[in-house]
Amino acid sequence: MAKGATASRTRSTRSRAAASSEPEMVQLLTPDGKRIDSARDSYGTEYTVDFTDDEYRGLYRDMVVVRRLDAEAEALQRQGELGIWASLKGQEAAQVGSGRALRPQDMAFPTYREHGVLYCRGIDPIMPLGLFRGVDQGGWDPNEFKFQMYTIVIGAQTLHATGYAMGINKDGKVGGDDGEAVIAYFGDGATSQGDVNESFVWSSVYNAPIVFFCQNNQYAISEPIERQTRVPLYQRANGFGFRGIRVDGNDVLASYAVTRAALDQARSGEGPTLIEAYTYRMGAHTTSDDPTRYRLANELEEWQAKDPITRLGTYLREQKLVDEDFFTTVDEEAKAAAQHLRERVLTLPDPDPVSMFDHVYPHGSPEVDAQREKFTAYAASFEGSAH
Amino acid sequence: MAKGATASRTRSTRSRAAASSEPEMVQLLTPDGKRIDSARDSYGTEYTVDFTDDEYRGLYRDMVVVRRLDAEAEALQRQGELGIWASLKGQEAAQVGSGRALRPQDMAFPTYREHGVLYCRGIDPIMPLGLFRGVDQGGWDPNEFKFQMYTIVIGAQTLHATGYAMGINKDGKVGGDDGEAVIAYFGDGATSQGDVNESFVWSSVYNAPIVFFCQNNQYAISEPIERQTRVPLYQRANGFGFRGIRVDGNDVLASYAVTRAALDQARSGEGPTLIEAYTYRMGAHTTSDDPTRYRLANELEEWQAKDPITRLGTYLREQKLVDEDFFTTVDEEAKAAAQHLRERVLTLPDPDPVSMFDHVYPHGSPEVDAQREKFTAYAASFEGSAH
Amino acid sequence: MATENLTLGKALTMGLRKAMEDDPKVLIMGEDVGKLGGVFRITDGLQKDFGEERVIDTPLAESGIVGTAIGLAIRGYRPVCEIQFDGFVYPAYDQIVAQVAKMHYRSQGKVRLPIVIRIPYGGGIGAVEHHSESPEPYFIHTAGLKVVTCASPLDAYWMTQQAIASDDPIIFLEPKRRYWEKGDVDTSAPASSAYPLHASRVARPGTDATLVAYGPMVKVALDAATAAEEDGRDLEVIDLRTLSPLDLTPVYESVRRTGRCVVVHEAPQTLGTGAEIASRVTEECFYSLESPVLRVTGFDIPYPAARVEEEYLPDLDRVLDAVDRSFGW
Amino acid sequence: MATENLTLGKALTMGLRKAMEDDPKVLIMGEDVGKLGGVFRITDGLQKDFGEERVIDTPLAESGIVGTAIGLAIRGYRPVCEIQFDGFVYPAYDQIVAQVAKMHYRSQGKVRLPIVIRIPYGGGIGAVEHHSESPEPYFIHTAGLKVVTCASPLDAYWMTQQAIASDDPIIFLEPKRRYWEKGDVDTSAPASSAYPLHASRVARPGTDATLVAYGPMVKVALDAATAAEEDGRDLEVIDLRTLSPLDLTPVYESVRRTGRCVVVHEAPQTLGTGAEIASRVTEECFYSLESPVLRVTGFDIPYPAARVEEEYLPDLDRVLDAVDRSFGW
Ligand SMILES: Cc1ncc(C[n+]2csc(CCOP(=O)(O)OP(=O)(O)O)c2C)c(N)n1
Ligand SMILES: Cc1ncc(C[n+]2csc(CCOP(=O)(O)OP(=O)(O)O)c2C)c(N)n1
Ligand SMILES: [Mg+2]
Ligand SMILES: [Mg+2]
Repeated sequence: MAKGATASRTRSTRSRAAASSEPEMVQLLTPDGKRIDSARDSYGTEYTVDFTDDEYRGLYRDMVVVRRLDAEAEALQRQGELGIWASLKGQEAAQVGSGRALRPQDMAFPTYREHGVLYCRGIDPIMPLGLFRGVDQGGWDPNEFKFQMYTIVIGAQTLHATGYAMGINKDGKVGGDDGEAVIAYFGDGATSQGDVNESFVWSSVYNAPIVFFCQNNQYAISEPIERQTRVPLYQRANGFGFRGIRVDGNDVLASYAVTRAALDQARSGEGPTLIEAYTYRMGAHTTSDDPTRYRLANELEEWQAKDPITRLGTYLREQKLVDEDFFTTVDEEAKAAAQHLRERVLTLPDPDPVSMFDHVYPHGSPEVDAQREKFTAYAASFEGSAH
Repeated sequence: MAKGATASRTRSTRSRAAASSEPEMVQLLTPDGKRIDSARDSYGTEYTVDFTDDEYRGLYRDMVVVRRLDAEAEALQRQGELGIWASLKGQEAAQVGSGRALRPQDMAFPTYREHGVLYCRGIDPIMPLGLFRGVDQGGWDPNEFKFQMYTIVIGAQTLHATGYAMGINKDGKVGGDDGEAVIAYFGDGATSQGDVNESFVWSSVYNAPIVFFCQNNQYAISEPIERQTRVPLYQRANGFGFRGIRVDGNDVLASYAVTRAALDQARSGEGPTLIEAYTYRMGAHTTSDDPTRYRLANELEEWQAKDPITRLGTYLREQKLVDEDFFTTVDEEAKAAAQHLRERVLTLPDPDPVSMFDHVYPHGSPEVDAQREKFTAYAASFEGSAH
Repeated sequence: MATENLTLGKALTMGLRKAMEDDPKVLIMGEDVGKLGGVFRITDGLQKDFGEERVIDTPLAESGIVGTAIGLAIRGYRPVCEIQFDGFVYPAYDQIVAQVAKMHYRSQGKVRLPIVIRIPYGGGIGAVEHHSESPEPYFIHTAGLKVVTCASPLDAYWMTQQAIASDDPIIFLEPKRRYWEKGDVDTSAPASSAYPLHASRVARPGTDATLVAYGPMVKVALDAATAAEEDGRDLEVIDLRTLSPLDLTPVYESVRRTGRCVVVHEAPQTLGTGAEIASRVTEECFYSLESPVLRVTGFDIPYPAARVEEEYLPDLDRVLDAVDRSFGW
Repeated sequence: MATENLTLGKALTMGLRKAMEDDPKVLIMGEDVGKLGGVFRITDGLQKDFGEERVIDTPLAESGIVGTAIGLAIRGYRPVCEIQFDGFVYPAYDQIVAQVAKMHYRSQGKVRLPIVIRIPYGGGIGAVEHHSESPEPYFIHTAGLKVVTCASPLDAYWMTQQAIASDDPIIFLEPKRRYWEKGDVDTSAPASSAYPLHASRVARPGTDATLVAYGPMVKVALDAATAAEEDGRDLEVIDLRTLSPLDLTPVYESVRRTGRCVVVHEAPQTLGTGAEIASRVTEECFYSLESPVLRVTGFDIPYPAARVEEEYLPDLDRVLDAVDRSFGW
């Protein structure tokens, strides 16, 4: 999908949006499935996509599969197979759009909700379930897949991403199409954390090749966005000296185009960009959450009308890029993937307790070794007993 | 000096300064002592001052005294009477201007360098010397003088200031001239700390009556401002949803006017402002520092031409607000104050060692009491001995 | 008389409510403490009844929560901060150990910060990483902070109110795995009837060995004592309640009688709370000890994946094993 | 043969320089480490010789320093972070204890973070608040971190290089009051000749009692041992060097001979390093101890004003007093 998007920079005649008025949002596909040829951000950069039919269908397939896997994980949690699950429902376009915009050499730093990006990186979707089941903290190799570990401590990964991007500069790996870039994911709530703001300072000062991808899903657990900011989040970037852009996060085409352009600017030495993907968390924060306590049903309905999958489906249908069989096939594919996931989760083995002493240090530690030994002896003392 | 400044808001025809061009700076007195009638910030607010002759002379006197006291403290450090000293030299206008702009009911949260503001708050200038001599951590009553303790941990006080300002809102003490406001001081380096950025988030979200007064003295110890930001610091505020203004920090009139206006906006419920006082640290970071390692002499010379005291002196002289005797008198006053300071520093008693166990907890602690008792007995065992 | 059978969580809620009724300066602040009532519902209903000015949903940043609480305290308020989970207290570490802990000392008593920082802590709930930690040793080591923890609904109810009424800055640790366990609380009793905040308590008298525990481990220790009866051993269990200052007088008194002592906690062993207790008990009871003070604790590893946490956490068997070792020394 | 008489500070500089020469992936980062060479000049000259890409003046934020070091380490670099003073490490606390310490464990060994965090620590230099602290207990308690400290120029030179060469994340504590003290270092000796990083060492053999110290207190302990000779007491002094993992085997061996043990450190007593040492020594040497392990430490108060720090810090007299108490038990 390498040639999918083009972005050209021309000074816009439109002036920069004032802080108080409703900000502009880059959009290439309206909620009712209409294509917008191209859109500009407030810096005058113009975005469009130029996908093949197959690519359009691929994006649709990705989103459907990702949503279906997510639903399966949620069901598995309800059935006691997972301890907890953080659903991405509603954020498929932001995640698939940005995830597919990454080039193979790019590195991603996710939160705990980036199952869609993980999928785009080619990681087996069973992987994150280990964390939520409680058998490990996520089993993929972060460097092999260029997708780092999930980070639960809000905002911490943005500094790691920044450091990694500084390393790209040091390695001379910016400039040209084979330059490398980094994408750091975080939520609207995370923008209040010191770490996230420090990562803005660092990235700006060192001109790091990084894209900050903030999924503003309107909530941090129960807290609406007004608890984190009184101006649109994308504007935060300007004060730190780099570009901030709001994109329709329920529009997979715009999410792709803006992310691709920002990554390419980063890899060519033009420094960081903050992308605010304006979207909505359709489900609960996690399966432990009860959103009825803090939001009204009609809000969800409003956003359902902007559903990222439906709108691409409408477009495909109206453009006659697909026939009805296509939807059936995709749904079946998704269902099969979900079924496959379910089967494997049930057989995920519990870790051997003694393995909890492994990997505390690369070079080991006599203290840990001694505790492991005692534990083993102690455990052995129960063997054969009723314990 | 309550009626000293007026600020009126009218939409400026000038458009907001672009991030890349050299920003505008509010100035009412040029480096060569010329008055500018009024100046506008990029929001269109117009600033001027309307001081009586006495008030002009008072500001001059403040700055001279403050600089002289500072020099005395530095000398005392060289002579071994203080452990260290952080000089404010060069920042007198920013500190006296903002310090005098505070109304009696306003609360200040300083760093370790706000000796000029401390002076304006009516605190005995001997007070901070206790901290630098090592006999206490600063002896004034922070609530009595509405000037909190010096804070050495960079940025920490900005959150305290924000919380205090939230409390003003809760107490219903905003609105009208008797409303209260808060001023938080910090340096250019501090803007990189997470805490400072979190204080921006909080202040904005809760519309706290606070003025962030950043003295950009161009350095954080040895690091020039480019290590903290690639755009002017005052622009940081916009991204958090409040006003940011750069003022000539070597111009006591503009520093006064802008601070007074921002405080009054805060107290009347218009929320926070970030003021970047553009100034220069003429001396070393502290007496432990050696600036010759990291900056060139000609830079200092450049800034000496913008000296805050000289320019006000020129103005007073040219406006015939004073005769030459005035300068002699002020110098003598300052010298006497310095002499008085010196005498008292020399007699500052060392604390009684056993007092180190006091005030650990408001309600005390049996553990500390036990250690105090043991210590007292132990110390007594040496009495009369050579120890 | 209004004795109710309450969960520990509910008792905390009622204690907070009572404190807010008693003093209009008391504020609740933290992430999701408002409409949601906190992820554990401990502040449930408080915003509805006391308003958004007193029950404050804050931006998502722990340093900001504690840092602004300091300013509010300087302004005369009594903030009660909620840290959502143990593992998320570290971003606030500077504000807690370098600011909250020191302000009274630095100001020579001129500035008081009556702040309570509530932290649900400990494991055993099958959670993902960062949600099961026991950070108390970090705070116990920090001079200027007081640290308490409750093990029963009754203590939850009273200690909450006492901590909020105290002018000392207090880290209030809530044993989250016990939130749903029940006990009787007489909510009509006068405050004067409550056991003192900074005092430990004999939870079960015994003669043969002394078990020292706190928070979530008190139940484990009590269960172990019950099980030990079968072996003919009569164990004394002491619930510490206050971790800073430690109130070890009842422990010394006990160990002088029993000659044996086992300390139980979830935090890792190295410089865990047990290290201090063992050191002091050994110094105070040197000639009474029949065997060294033994520690049953979390291991010196990061908190492991939930599916093995039962093996990580001290349980009845590990406590009894230590008691056996103590007797076999 | 290139034996030089170096200050501890200079030995650190030379150790860092050597590490940078040996491995182009080694980076230095922190506040003022460039042109200024750090406020203690430990990185003096390094930026000049290795350039701004390898010796990085960072923005002023400790969480940022450690957080970006993590990313650089993931990228294959070996960052050496300087925290300017002990009291300024707390803003980086989350990145250190929740990120650096756990990454290898969480990733089941897939992610290594060969990061060294240098912290000048301890008192005795007449500084203002936050400049004289001993935060090591916080890090020793944290599983996943290793913690070392040097007491001599020789150790400063080698331990720096060993720590940087290690793939473990290491907190490297520099006894700032000893920066100006001198000792011989043979900088031409092969790395293989260096004493191992994670091993304690008998600094002075003796027979009557065991003094355990580290970092700035080793000199105090050695001076006390010299002074004790006058009283006819022959004290053994052990320099711990490694605080996590602790290497207490030489301590056990010593205490089994002497029967008496005194631990000395500057950090406050409660849950200070001495608590762990006392607990382990008591458990390991129970029947050899003639008296309990005694602790000579900072008090359980915030670090006091400089003019009384001499009374706060353990000194020769307080150590000898403890030795007396040990003998008089
Ligand atoms: C430092 C920290 N504090 C608190 C939490 C608890 N917590 C987990 S998710 C969350 C809300 C995050 O909101 P946002 O950044 O908007 O991301 P979203 O969950 O909406 O994707 C909170 C408060 C945490 N994980 N880390
Ligand atoms: C958290 C923290 N880190 C480091 C330091 C050491 N330090 C003291 S002053 C200073 C530079 C501050 O620069 P700036 O904010 O510009 O204020 P200035 O000293 O120039 O007035 C540094 C790094 C500190 N005091 N606190
Ligand atoms: Mg969100
Ligand atoms: Mg500065």
